Amino acid sequence: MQGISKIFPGVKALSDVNFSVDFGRVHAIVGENGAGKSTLMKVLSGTYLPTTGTTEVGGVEVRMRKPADAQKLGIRMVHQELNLVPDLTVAENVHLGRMPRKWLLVDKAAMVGNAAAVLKELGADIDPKARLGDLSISQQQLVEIAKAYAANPRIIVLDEPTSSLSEHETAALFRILRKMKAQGIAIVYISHRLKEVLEIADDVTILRDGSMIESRPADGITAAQMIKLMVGREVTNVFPKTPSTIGAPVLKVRGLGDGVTFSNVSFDVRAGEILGLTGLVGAGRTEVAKAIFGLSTLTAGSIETHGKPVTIRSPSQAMRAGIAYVPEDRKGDGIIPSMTVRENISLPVLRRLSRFSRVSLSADRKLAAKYAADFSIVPPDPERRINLLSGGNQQKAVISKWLSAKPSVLILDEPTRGVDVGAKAEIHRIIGELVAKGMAVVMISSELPEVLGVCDRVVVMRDGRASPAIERKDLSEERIMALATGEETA
Amino acid sequence: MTDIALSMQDRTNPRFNRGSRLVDTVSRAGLLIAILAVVLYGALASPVFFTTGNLVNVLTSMAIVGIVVVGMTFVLVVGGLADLSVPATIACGAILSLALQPMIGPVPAFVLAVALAGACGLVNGLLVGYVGINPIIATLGVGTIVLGIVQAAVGGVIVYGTDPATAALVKSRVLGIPTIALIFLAIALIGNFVLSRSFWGRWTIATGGNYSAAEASAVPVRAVKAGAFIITALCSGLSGALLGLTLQSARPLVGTGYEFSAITAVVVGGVSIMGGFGSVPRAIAGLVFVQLLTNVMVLQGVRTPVQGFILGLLIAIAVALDVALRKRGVA
Amino acid sequence: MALLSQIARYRVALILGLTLIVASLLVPGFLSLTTLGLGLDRSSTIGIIAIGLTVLLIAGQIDLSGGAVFALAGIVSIQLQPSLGLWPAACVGVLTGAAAGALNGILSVGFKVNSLVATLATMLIFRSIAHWITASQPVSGTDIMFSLALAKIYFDIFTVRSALFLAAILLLHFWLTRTVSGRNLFAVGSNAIAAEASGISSGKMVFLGFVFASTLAGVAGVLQSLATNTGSPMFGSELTVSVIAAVVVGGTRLEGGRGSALGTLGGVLTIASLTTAMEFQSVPAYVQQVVAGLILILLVVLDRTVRTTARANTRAAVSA
Amino acid sequence: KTVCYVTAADSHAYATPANKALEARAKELGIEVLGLSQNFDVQTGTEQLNTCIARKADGIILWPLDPQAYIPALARAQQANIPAILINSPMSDQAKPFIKSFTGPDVYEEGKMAADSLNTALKGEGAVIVIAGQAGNGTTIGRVGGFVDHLKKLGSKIEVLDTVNADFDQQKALVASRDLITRFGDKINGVYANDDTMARGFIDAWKEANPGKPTPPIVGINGQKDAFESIKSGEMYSTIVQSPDEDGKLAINTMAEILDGKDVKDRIPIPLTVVTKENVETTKPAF
Ligand SMILES: Nc1ncnc2c1ncn2[C@@H]1O[C@H](COP(=O)(O)OP(=O)(O)OP(=O)(O)O)[C@@H](O)[C@H]1O
Ligand SMILES: Nc1ncnc2c1ncn2[C@@H]1O[C@H](COP(=O)(O)OP(=O)(O)OP(=O)(O)O)[C@@H](O)[C@H]1O
Ligand SMILES: [Mg+2]
Ligand SMILES: [Mg+2]
Repeated sequence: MQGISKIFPGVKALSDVNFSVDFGRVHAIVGENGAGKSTLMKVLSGTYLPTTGTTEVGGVEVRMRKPADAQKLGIRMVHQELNLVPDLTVAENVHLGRMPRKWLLVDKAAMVGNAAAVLKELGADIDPKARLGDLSISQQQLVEIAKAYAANPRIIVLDEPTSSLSEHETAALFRILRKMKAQGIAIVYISHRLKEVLEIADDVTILRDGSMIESRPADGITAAQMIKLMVGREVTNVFPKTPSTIGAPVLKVRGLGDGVTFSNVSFDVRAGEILGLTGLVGAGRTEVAKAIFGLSTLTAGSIETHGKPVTIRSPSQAMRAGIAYVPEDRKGDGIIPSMTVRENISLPVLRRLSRFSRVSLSADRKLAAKYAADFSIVPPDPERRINLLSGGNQQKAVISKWLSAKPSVLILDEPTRGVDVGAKAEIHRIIGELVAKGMAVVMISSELPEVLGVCDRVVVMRDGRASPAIERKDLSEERIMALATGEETA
Repeated sequence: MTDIALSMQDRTNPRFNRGSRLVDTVSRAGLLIAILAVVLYGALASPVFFTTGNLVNVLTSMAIVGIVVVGMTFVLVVGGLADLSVPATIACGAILSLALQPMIGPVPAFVLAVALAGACGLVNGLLVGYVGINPIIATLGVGTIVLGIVQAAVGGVIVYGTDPATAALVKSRVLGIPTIALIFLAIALIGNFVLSRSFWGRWTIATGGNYSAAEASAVPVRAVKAGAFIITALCSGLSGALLGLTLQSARPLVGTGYEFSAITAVVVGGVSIMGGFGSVPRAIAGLVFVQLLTNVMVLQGVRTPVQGFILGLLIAIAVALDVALRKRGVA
Repeated sequence: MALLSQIARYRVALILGLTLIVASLLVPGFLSLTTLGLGLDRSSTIGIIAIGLTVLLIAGQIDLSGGAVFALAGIVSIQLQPSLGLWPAACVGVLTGAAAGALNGILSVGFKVNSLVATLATMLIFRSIAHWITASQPVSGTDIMFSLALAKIYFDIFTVRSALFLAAILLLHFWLTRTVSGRNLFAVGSNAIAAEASGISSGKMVFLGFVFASTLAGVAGVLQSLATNTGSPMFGSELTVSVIAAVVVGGTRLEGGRGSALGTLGGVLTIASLTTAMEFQSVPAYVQQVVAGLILILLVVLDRTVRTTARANTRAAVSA
Repeated sequence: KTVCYVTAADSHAYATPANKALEARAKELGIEVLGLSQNFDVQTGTEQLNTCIARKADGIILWPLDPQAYIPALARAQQANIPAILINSPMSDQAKPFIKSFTGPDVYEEGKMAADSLNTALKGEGAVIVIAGQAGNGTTIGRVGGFVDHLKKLGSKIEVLDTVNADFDQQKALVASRDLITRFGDKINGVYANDDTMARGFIDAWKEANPGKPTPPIVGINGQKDAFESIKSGEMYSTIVQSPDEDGKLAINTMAEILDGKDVKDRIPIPLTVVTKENVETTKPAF
């Protein structure tokens, strides 16, 4: 790809980027949120037409107007956001756009058999006949990968494929990637997990602010170097641990169950503490968090805040009890895309900002300005529509939104998923400052280094059940994995 | 760490600008220009267009459907697609406000009529907001049922007014402005306050913009969604009651067609049917445009089918233009 | 729970069966071949339009202009009879429907106008044209005998129209469940972006969906006009609502991605037999309205509640 | 005996009393009536005729909303040996072989009477506006057609300024009249409204625009109570009484005769009375 530029209204997402990937190699693209990684790959896969620039495949210049054009050339992309059809079956999704035919009809048997084989190879235990919408996000992510893989591509682009995968599944994915590499397939791999990049990549390209900074073989590059190139300066500690004094329990849950996905979940969170909630994908962490926050219903158990029992049936009750929740699916549950950053931030506290039901604009502006500055949201313009921000900045705005409600317990569900290192460090800094001020934080994360880095205690979930909390001093990657996979029963 | 924060802050990058504002202004101005064009054409083409009498007529004709438009704006903004039960709630307001007069007096009849219309809205709201049924289906069903009940209740005939004083009141003028137009103005002001200034309005926009995110932001989404339908029903109940009092007679089918007129106005005003965006002034600008255009066409003696044709074409063009503009602004 | 979800799954068949049983018990003379044949015939107008709408709804779009296209196509097919002859005129009528659909498609695919608004606009336009070209007077055809032949009942139950409808439903069923383009249609309606990203041209499918829907509305209109030897700008004004109701009662989702031909058949037959039964008893129209409205809402509510609980169940099964 | 009665609507100012009268009279005659309402939709009506045939009714009374569309269904009824008559509105000549009789007012005739009346009021000259019913509706077509044709036949110098459709709706008539009054102002010498409800709409608009100024001569149709009041107060010039009671009764009486095997005339009109200030005190309003 030569001289690729892409201008969105209001944003120049890419300027004059040159990028090339060789057959039989894994080429990683790294960069901060909004650096333009996804946009570049969407150009390659025919989703976007570049404003300027040309693309060559196998030495021939090609012009792709729609994804189908790219697919004809053997280019397949696993999108950062799930791109599946909830109302079709898993097998149909895997073969979407290229279902096998027998005469005029769909060859169902071939389709199901093929899907089952691919899924098995990926190590995913998913019924090909299940309706896709009934699967969890991570299972859907696996289907998405299976879909690209099953198409026998010549070039495959994976945009953050592991953000919702467990280490297990990641390992299975890497096995497949190596196999594909051996078959001479060109692989583009985008990830914010630099460890993965180091593990799998042959070449690395670093993007910053829509421009290519460097493209080089991965041999000999270190994470620190990459980070420096990504953010333009040195970053020392990726997972800082701010010391804080731990106080009395703020949130106590006992024997929670929803009758479907989890049961008998109990834990405490104390003031000034970060409690990690980890486990394999689909262990039920999100469901627990949603239930505590009143987004789904509990069938068993009790919740106490500050020693007082509370009933929570809706988010506003949870908010009154001092609980806040930053959801996992930022695009789906986090932001109101049509509203400005300011309007997003003040949403939960509108009533407080209102007199005689009129929202005080000055109070509203003050609030937004404060958080925009505190969290250095880029661009620092609260009147900008939030969907024009990059993922990391959106995440900061969502966290600000909940801090504006002044909660005593903050539940963060995968707060740094798909967020670049810079923004990640900053989110960690913000969390650190919050606990230092005495807030109790529950952090759901699948990224073990992160969990080990910032949490004071960790609860591991497996199959809808929670282990007792493990103190920081007893934590190790092996221990958590053992609990998460059921090799050790606590 | 702080150096990152700092450097990110001074990244006031030329890559970013505010695309959306510009488009907003353009699309708003577009409608104003269109209105001006119609006014200009009207003034040139018809000597009577610019008479007070004619403009007052336009205002009066606008009032009844205008009140419904205010409500319908909420439905569209909250992402409720459309309220098709408007004809039924209008009939409810018109018939009850007249039929109950002899029994309980004009004022209680009026209040009760509007309240009962609101109750229909409550049913819509419960079905859409709490049960989660598609608004088109829910309001279609409820509308059919309510209209059926209303017809059964009056035995299917016309109900006449018994208190001419009330008719005189709604037909009166204050400083040359028809009372009914003033009522419309008041409703519009209230509607605008609620949608654009109050927390409820912000909630409405948020719910329409992204339902689950609003829910996860402690917005009582179900109530907000239901609320939009109740507001619309109250508005159309009020509109129906006023209609009944002006005409001093009401049939079950008085409200036919008002739902489409209201949706047309709101949509021409550039309020997105997908929700999350829109305001009462915009919707009213759409209404003013449609009404003025119709008025000019009538004054020019354009035949009814041709009027319908032009109106249909206009809706299509207005919305297509709006979409095009918006796409250029924000993808 | 399992029972409930079975009920939900076959609810259209159940309601239909229930209606038939109750009607045949309460209404004397209801259970006869003639009634069945007439019931089928009455379903076929709504039914043919419903086939088109089912496809369009699955693709995630809606069409409010069906009733107007119905009238317009009929008028065209009648007005052109003297100059073109009966069959060519009928063809032009159907083509008018297709052209109307193309306009809908261009508006909503090309100009990205929401289909609810786009077809609201074209509904006004088509209806106006119908009034315009007829000067608001009904027009009549040249050959009344042909109408009489068209209304003839074969084998005691089928008219030409109802046989056509049933055949079309079967074809639709086959197409939706078995063919690649049928499955792609569901993909487009369920998640257009994903479909597009997988190389399915969703714009084209939606466009064709509009053309299909309006063509069928045109077919129904032409058949109706031929059967009554009349084209009238007033025809079909009440039709759109009944068709939407029938399709939705049949379990097709307005938001797209879900629906079935047999469901639509069930929905259409349910509404027709309900109406016929109530007419047999001379139930006032407004009571009929109330009943129809209640059934519509009840079925949709049932669908809604059962589906959420069923979802929870499959989820439990998946995670187990 | 059972008679199937396919009426225009069961919730309508004129149709409802007509239906009631028909049913009451049927009870006296010992005839069972199976009432079906088309709700103003021709499509529904043609299907309901099929229901009547399936129900094996002994006779069919049809309120046609279209001059043609019912013919195949009527033919089918004839095949099934079910006699059919029309109430209220006529159909085209092609329908003649399939029906025994048509009872009811002649809407075309009403248009002619209205033309006479307005011609008299204006002494044969001036400019008028026509407020018509729903476009495409049979009654509208008849009432407008009769009016226009008869004016021509009379050789009247009355000029029709404009014809607007107000769908038999008072509010629509009000809105349309406002615009017409703005547009033509004093040029309007007279008004013909297809029914009294719409005439009412014009009167209200006139009073709004010209408070205190007398209305031009207005001719309506139907003979509603409030039209009688308007005639008394001079706001309206005339109306034509067409009694829904008579309409209903006449139809069922005719059907009873057919069922008894008697021959009936193929056109049985109900009396139409033009009501002006002269006879308003002595005439009974239609409803
Ligand atoms: N459809 C769009 N319309 C407008 N702006 C867009 C659009 N898509 C992306 N952008 C903007 O383009 C820039 C690059 O975005 P892109 O998604 O390519 O970043 P990324 O490197 O993939 O980031 P992340 O790591 O968060 O996924 C960002 O500023 C983003 O806000
Ligand atoms: N949208 C959904 N539809 C169906 N089942 C779901 C859905 N979301 C979660 N589940 C099921 O609920 C269980 C718990 O999922 P949950 O999302 O709470 O897990 P998690 O530990 O948060 O994992 P993740 O990393 O995916 O967020 C899983 O077994 C999954 O199958
Ligand atoms: Mg990205
Ligand atoms: Mg989760």
